[in-house]
Amino acid sequence: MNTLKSNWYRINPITVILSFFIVWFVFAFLIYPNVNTIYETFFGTGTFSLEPVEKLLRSDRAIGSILNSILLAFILVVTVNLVGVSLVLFTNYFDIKGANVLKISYFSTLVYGGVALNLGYKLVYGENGPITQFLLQLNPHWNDSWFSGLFAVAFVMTFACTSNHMLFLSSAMRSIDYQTIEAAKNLGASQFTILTKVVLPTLKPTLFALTILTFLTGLSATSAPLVFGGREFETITPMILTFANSSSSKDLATVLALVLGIVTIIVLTFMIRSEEKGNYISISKTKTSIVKQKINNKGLNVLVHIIAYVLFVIYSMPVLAIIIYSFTDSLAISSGMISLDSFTIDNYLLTFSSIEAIRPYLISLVYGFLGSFIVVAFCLLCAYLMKIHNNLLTRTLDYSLMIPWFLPSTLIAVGLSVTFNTGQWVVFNQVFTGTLWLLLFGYIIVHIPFTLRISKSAFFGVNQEVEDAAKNLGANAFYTFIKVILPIIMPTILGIFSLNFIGILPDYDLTVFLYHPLFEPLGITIMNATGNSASADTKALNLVYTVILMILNTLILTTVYGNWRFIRKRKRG
Amino acid sequence: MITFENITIKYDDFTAVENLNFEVKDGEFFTFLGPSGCGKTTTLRALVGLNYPTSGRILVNGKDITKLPTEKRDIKMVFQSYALFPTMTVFENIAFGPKVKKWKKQSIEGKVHEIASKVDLDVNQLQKKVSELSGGQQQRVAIARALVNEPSILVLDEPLSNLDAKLRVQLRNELKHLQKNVGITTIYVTHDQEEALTLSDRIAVFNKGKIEQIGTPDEIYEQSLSEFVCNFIGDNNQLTSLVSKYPDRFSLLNQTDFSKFYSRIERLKIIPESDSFDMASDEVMFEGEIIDFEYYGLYTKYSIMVEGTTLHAVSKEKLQKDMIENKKVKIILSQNDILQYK
Amino acid sequence: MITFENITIKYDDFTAVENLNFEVKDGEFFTFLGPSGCGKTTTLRALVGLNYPTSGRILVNGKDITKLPTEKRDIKMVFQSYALFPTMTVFENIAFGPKVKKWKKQSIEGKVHEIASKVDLDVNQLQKKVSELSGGQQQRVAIARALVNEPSILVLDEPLSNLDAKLRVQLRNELKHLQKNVGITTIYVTHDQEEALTLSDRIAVFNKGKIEQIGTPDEIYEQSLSEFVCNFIGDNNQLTSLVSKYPDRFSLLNQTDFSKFYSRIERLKIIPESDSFDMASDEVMFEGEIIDFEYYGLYTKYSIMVEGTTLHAVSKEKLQKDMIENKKVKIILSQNDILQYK
Amino acid sequence: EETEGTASESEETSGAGNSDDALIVYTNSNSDGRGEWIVEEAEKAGFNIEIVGAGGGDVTNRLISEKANPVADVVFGLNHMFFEQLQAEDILIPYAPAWADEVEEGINDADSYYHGLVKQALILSYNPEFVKEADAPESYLELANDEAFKGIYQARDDLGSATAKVIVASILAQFADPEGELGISDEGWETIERYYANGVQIPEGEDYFTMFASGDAPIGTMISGELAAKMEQYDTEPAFIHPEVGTPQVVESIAIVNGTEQEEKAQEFVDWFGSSDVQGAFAAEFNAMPANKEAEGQITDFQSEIFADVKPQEIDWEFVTENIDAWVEKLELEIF
Ligand SMILES: Nc1ncnc2c1ncn2[C@@H]1O[C@H](COP(=O)(O)OP(=O)(O)OP(=O)(O)O)[C@@H](O)[C@H]1O
Ligand SMILES: Nc1ncnc2c1ncn2[C@@H]1O[C@H](COP(=O)(O)OP(=O)(O)OP(=O)(O)O)[C@@H](O)[C@H]1O
Ligand SMILES: [Mg+2]
Ligand SMILES: [Mg+2]
Repeated sequence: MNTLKSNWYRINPITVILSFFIVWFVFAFLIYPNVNTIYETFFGTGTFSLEPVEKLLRSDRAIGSILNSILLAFILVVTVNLVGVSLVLFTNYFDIKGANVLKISYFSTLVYGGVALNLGYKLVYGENGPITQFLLQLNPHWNDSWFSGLFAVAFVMTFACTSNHMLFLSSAMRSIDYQTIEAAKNLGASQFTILTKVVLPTLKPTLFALTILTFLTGLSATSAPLVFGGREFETITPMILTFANSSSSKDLATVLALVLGIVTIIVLTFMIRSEEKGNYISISKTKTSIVKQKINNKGLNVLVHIIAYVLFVIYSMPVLAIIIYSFTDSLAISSGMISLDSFTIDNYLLTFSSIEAIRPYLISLVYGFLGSFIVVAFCLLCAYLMKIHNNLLTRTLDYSLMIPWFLPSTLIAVGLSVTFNTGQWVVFNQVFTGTLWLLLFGYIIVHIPFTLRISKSAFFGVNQEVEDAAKNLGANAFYTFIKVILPIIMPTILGIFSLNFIGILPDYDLTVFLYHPLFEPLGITIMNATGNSASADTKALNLVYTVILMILNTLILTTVYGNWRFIRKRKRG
Repeated sequence: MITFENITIKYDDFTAVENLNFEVKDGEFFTFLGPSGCGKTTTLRALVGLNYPTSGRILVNGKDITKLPTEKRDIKMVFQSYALFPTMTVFENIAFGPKVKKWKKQSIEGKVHEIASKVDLDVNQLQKKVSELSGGQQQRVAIARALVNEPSILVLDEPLSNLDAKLRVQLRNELKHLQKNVGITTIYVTHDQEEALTLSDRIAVFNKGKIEQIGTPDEIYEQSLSEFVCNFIGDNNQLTSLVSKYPDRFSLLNQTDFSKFYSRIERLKIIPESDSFDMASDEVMFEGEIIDFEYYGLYTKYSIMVEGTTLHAVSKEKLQKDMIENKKVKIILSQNDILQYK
Repeated sequence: MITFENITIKYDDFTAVENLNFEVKDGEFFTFLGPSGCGKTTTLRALVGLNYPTSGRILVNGKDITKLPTEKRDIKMVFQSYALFPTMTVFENIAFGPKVKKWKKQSIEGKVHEIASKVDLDVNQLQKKVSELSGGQQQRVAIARALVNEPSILVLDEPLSNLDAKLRVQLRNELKHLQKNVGITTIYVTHDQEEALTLSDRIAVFNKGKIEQIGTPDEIYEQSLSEFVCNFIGDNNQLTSLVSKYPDRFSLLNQTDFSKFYSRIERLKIIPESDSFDMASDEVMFEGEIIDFEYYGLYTKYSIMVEGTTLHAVSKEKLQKDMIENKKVKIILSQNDILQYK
Repeated sequence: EETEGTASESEETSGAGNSDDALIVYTNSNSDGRGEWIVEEAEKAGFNIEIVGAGGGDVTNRLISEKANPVADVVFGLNHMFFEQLQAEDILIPYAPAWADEVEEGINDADSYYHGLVKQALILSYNPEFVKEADAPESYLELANDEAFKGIYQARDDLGSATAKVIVASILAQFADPEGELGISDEGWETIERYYANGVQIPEGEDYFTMFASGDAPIGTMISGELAAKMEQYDTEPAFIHPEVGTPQVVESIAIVNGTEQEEKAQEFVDWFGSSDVQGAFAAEFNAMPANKEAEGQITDFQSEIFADVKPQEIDWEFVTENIDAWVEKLELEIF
């Protein structure tokens, strides 16, 4: 049908204009600044030079870090999938007592991440944390800084990176045709066989996508290796950041980033190919929704409950620690000892010492809203074009839009600010550095790849006939899109919208290079209050900001995402 | 032999089926027939072990299986939506049960091919993904997947309801032959009367969680025990108003005990007004005129206005269109063909 | 009037329909009938403007609309899957077209209610989500959504194929009445012969991208022009082997020009072996025995073995089971009822 | 009433100060209420300023990337390494403020591109709770060379930060050798390698003073300006070490950004901010050590005590600035 139709759509002037816009945007903001950086790296001196590459090759540490990053990525692919799948099974598949309570803690990674999350784990597992204290009581010779190195990094990231599993794998799980499970049972299959042969294979496409995401996360891990890795386990991104900050070493940063990019591309291509092979189409016309499975084997049932609750404890402890310690003085925070008079609300008072303190929240909320709105709109548009035209141009577009996945956000930021501090012909000689726009562009760019993947899969789930029906009733393509298709994919879109929103709020790495000096976003405020240049011990403040962000994120998630579901349910009821 | 004893099944407060008692004989093709939501699937699932009765017992050959989990029962089910495993090939789907039972690899292969050829799936199709098959082929896979386990009882939940008419008829025939050849006790669920009538040895008609009648197809059709069964199982003419208008003409009916009267539409004979007809003593005749007709090819269905009531009659003979309009006809009906209800 | 002129439609290299030429008259109920994959939907979508012919022209009342985009055509379509907008209420679904055309709010409301009552949807249902409706109600929404635009042409792509038998018959009747009342030119796609025969003014039988025959239902059924049409439209008895065995008895047939002979199963009369029968000059008689039967309630279908050939016959009268087995019968057939093909 | 007063005041001054366009001031020294204090004081003095805060490296990078289209008018708080870098990138314009002569010798830029405000001494210290006086080291070099200190002193490797860079410079500058790699003798490189190999790194999110106070790494570098607050918070009193070569000092300076559209106003602001009154008040409020000698009167006792014994280390900052990036690169790639 496509070949017949596309001949006609091509003439549609709106499509042509939009296509030009997209091509221009991708070139101007994704390709041009980054290629510019790469060009400078190798041709900066006027002649082609491999000097930065040689420098890196000579460095054992650089090579080691690259290998560590790759190792971490592979480990995480295994562990995160293991834990993520378990979480989804515990909340959506097995009949676990108290699943609703478990769910809340499993979902906690959605509302806090990065530095804050590491802080939480440090409070729990660090030298003064309750776990270490407990281990010391068991065995006085226990090394109190046991929680470091590859193990600690992998441990923390394993539990930190499961939010996408909880969101996207859960919904895939819910769409399994329960009758296939019953059929397998009827054919005599054990619960284990059902799980491994019937249920998990059905989740394969989603698992593939999540695996790619996890791999990328592991590859570009920054804060967890810095906090827990120590000297034994260093990864590549912190090194990139150090070099990116030093004007004479930027070329090294670029080369390292390129290495990351190449590894990413290799893995991505490999995975997309096997994804295509492993794909399947559900044939069920009348699906029945899944019923939670009670585990028959008593011993196993107890074991699974224990695991589920251990995970519950693992997920809850850092959050609880953050909340509790945010109400204590810094002595308690650093020593781990809490007594009754450790409690104080001074930390909170300090954070909101003036009305001015609200301003960064507002600015970040506006950026968050605009940024995620535009990126979602843009990705929807691209995904839509890719759906109706499957040709070389759109496939190239698909790959181009993944560029931000290949580069650390810091480097993207540097590329943007350096490229657009003088008038460039691609943007009609506009200077963006020092304007409000640049940061917005930055937020949009870094969130494109993930948003695009999700939008695409949402689109391809929409029945073509519904679209045809709207057209047949006289609606043009735009009207059809807005009134018919968009509402259908709205739940997914709102999910990704909230995720982006939550991601933008506390961002520092990208923000610090791009923000307008007079409009200080929250990430900068937090860093200023808690970073190196602050003299007072700032852990307490950090905790307070984390708690505030958690509340804010929960609000965003429930108002944007939850509310929509609620409205739909109410309308139906 | 399968025995249902006082089976009641509730979903929370809602009683889906109530106090069922019936038997299915070995080798029988037994059908549950009834409108949507009457509890057919619920009963079936209790037999298969996918849900458990609130009270009562289910016996197979005298053995109580009420609480046996489904995987331990020798009863295999074909699901309404087939419930094929979408991630597996056709072969893997069929071989699923034997693999679970850890049959030898070779004997699995042999058996799968044997069953596949029985349901008319060729070797090529065995290697395909199930999503690449047409609806009818998918159904055959579903049946093969159940049959390969050589169950003593096969259970099918509206296996044809998703198919188009032509395919349905074709598969229905295949199913019947298969059952005849293999001789398995078969329980079949449907809400399609034609399917029930043509396939079954015996039919249980369900209504609102209860069985209204159990019998052979012709018992059910010709001696429907209740008004519900009568209406559900075929096309009828409502004769109540005619009877009450001319009670004398219907002298053979029991008009004291019964107040509702039906006859199957094929029992009505039509003859041109001008023709004369030798009426038997049990027959009644009315005059009417044809007001509409529907052409079915195999037959034509006429609507005849008789004394203010529209009656239907079928005839293999087709009348010319212009001859039909407002054509006066006589209709003749034997009182023995009239079904009477309270 | 709709005119297809030399319409050919290709998907890449594959020719889905080839050189179609036909006309549909104003107010006609015109049906495309044919097996799966024969190009019905493709042709329909070209008429609606959802795809474009590779060559040829489509005219509506003499105006060439071949390249007009669908939103500009006055032809509305009811999709096979209904394709209702799942996020909108029933009212919003029906009001979609008028809203696009920017009708006044009040007149939209009035019109929607009017059409809704015409398809038997009440005010309550208008406020429901489409997912809360039953299959039949959804179908009526789909029809209302198309009708409210007052199109001059309504096009329906297998609108009943997803439904179960009972509902299908009911909706089929509704559809016919609706078309009669509103009088819109209707193009209907189906692969269900019964549906085509009972609904249509004229039928075009498709086969592999070409039209084999166009005609009224009884023309198609009784004077099938090709073997394909003959087989597709109804149940037949293959008489070829009988004819070649006894060429003399079939003296009225043209055995030089034709080599394949069929008759519709309802044309075969069966009488007990002992009965005598006054044969007309065009009739032939054979002896055989009943080997099987299928009970349909409305009629019974018998399989009779005649000289090594299995023939089928239908009869309203049902014989007792024990009377049937191996029962010898005579079968009688008029040579005028035999269809002959090359 | 009070707010009314300040409002009318600022209105009065707005005529002179052309206040619709706020003066944009970049700094890394706005935390702990310093930013608010400066804005308030400046407003009283008739300046409408807008403070933009970020870490020293980030501020520098921003200024460089905004070179073609500068946003900032004034930058202050960075140490001279950053200012040297900015100057080299042509981001500053020279201006000699009225108070230039009041600043200690050798602190201001010779070409008047930047001028000192606040002195910070990076003092090697130990926590007497965990280290006996007799066991205390005498210098960074001793830390590196004596195995006894292995694992108990802090060797900061966050080379993005100014403090870590200055410590590196302080060590390497003692081994300057025009023949050596990157201007440093082999011995120098070996020393710093040992220094990092034996030292304890401070993980991300940890505070150096926490580790100092808890005894995890009870020898480390204190920053004079932060000391008072930290000591109070942790109730820990460090003991200072005064190496023979001296203690590295950094000076936080102020400069005007090249391309500012309000050069005159920027100059007025610099004149005001660096003046002894303001610096004195700032020092009193935030326990800082002003570079302006005239402000000495308002220095807190605490600061004068610290600086009383501190002998500044002689470091050739020009040499350091020229090489620091390359040193960092070498450390990152080959030594860490
Ligand atoms: N899980 C359930 N919880 C509550 N009620 C249920 C559940 N499943 C079925 N029911 C109700 O039980 C009754 C019988 O359902 P059942 O599925 O047995 O009907 P059925 O005869 O198979 O109908 P159909 O022909 O539509 O499949 C229905 O009223 C249905 O609404
Ligand atoms: N998009 C497409 N690309 C290639 N071939 C197609 C496409 N759509 C349909 N075809 C082919 O064109 C032929 C006609 O398809 P069409 O959908 O018109 O059949 P149909 O008569 O409507 O069948 P059905 O009764 O199954 O709906 C089929 O062989 C089909 O495989
Ligand atoms: Mg059912
Ligand atoms: Mg079709």
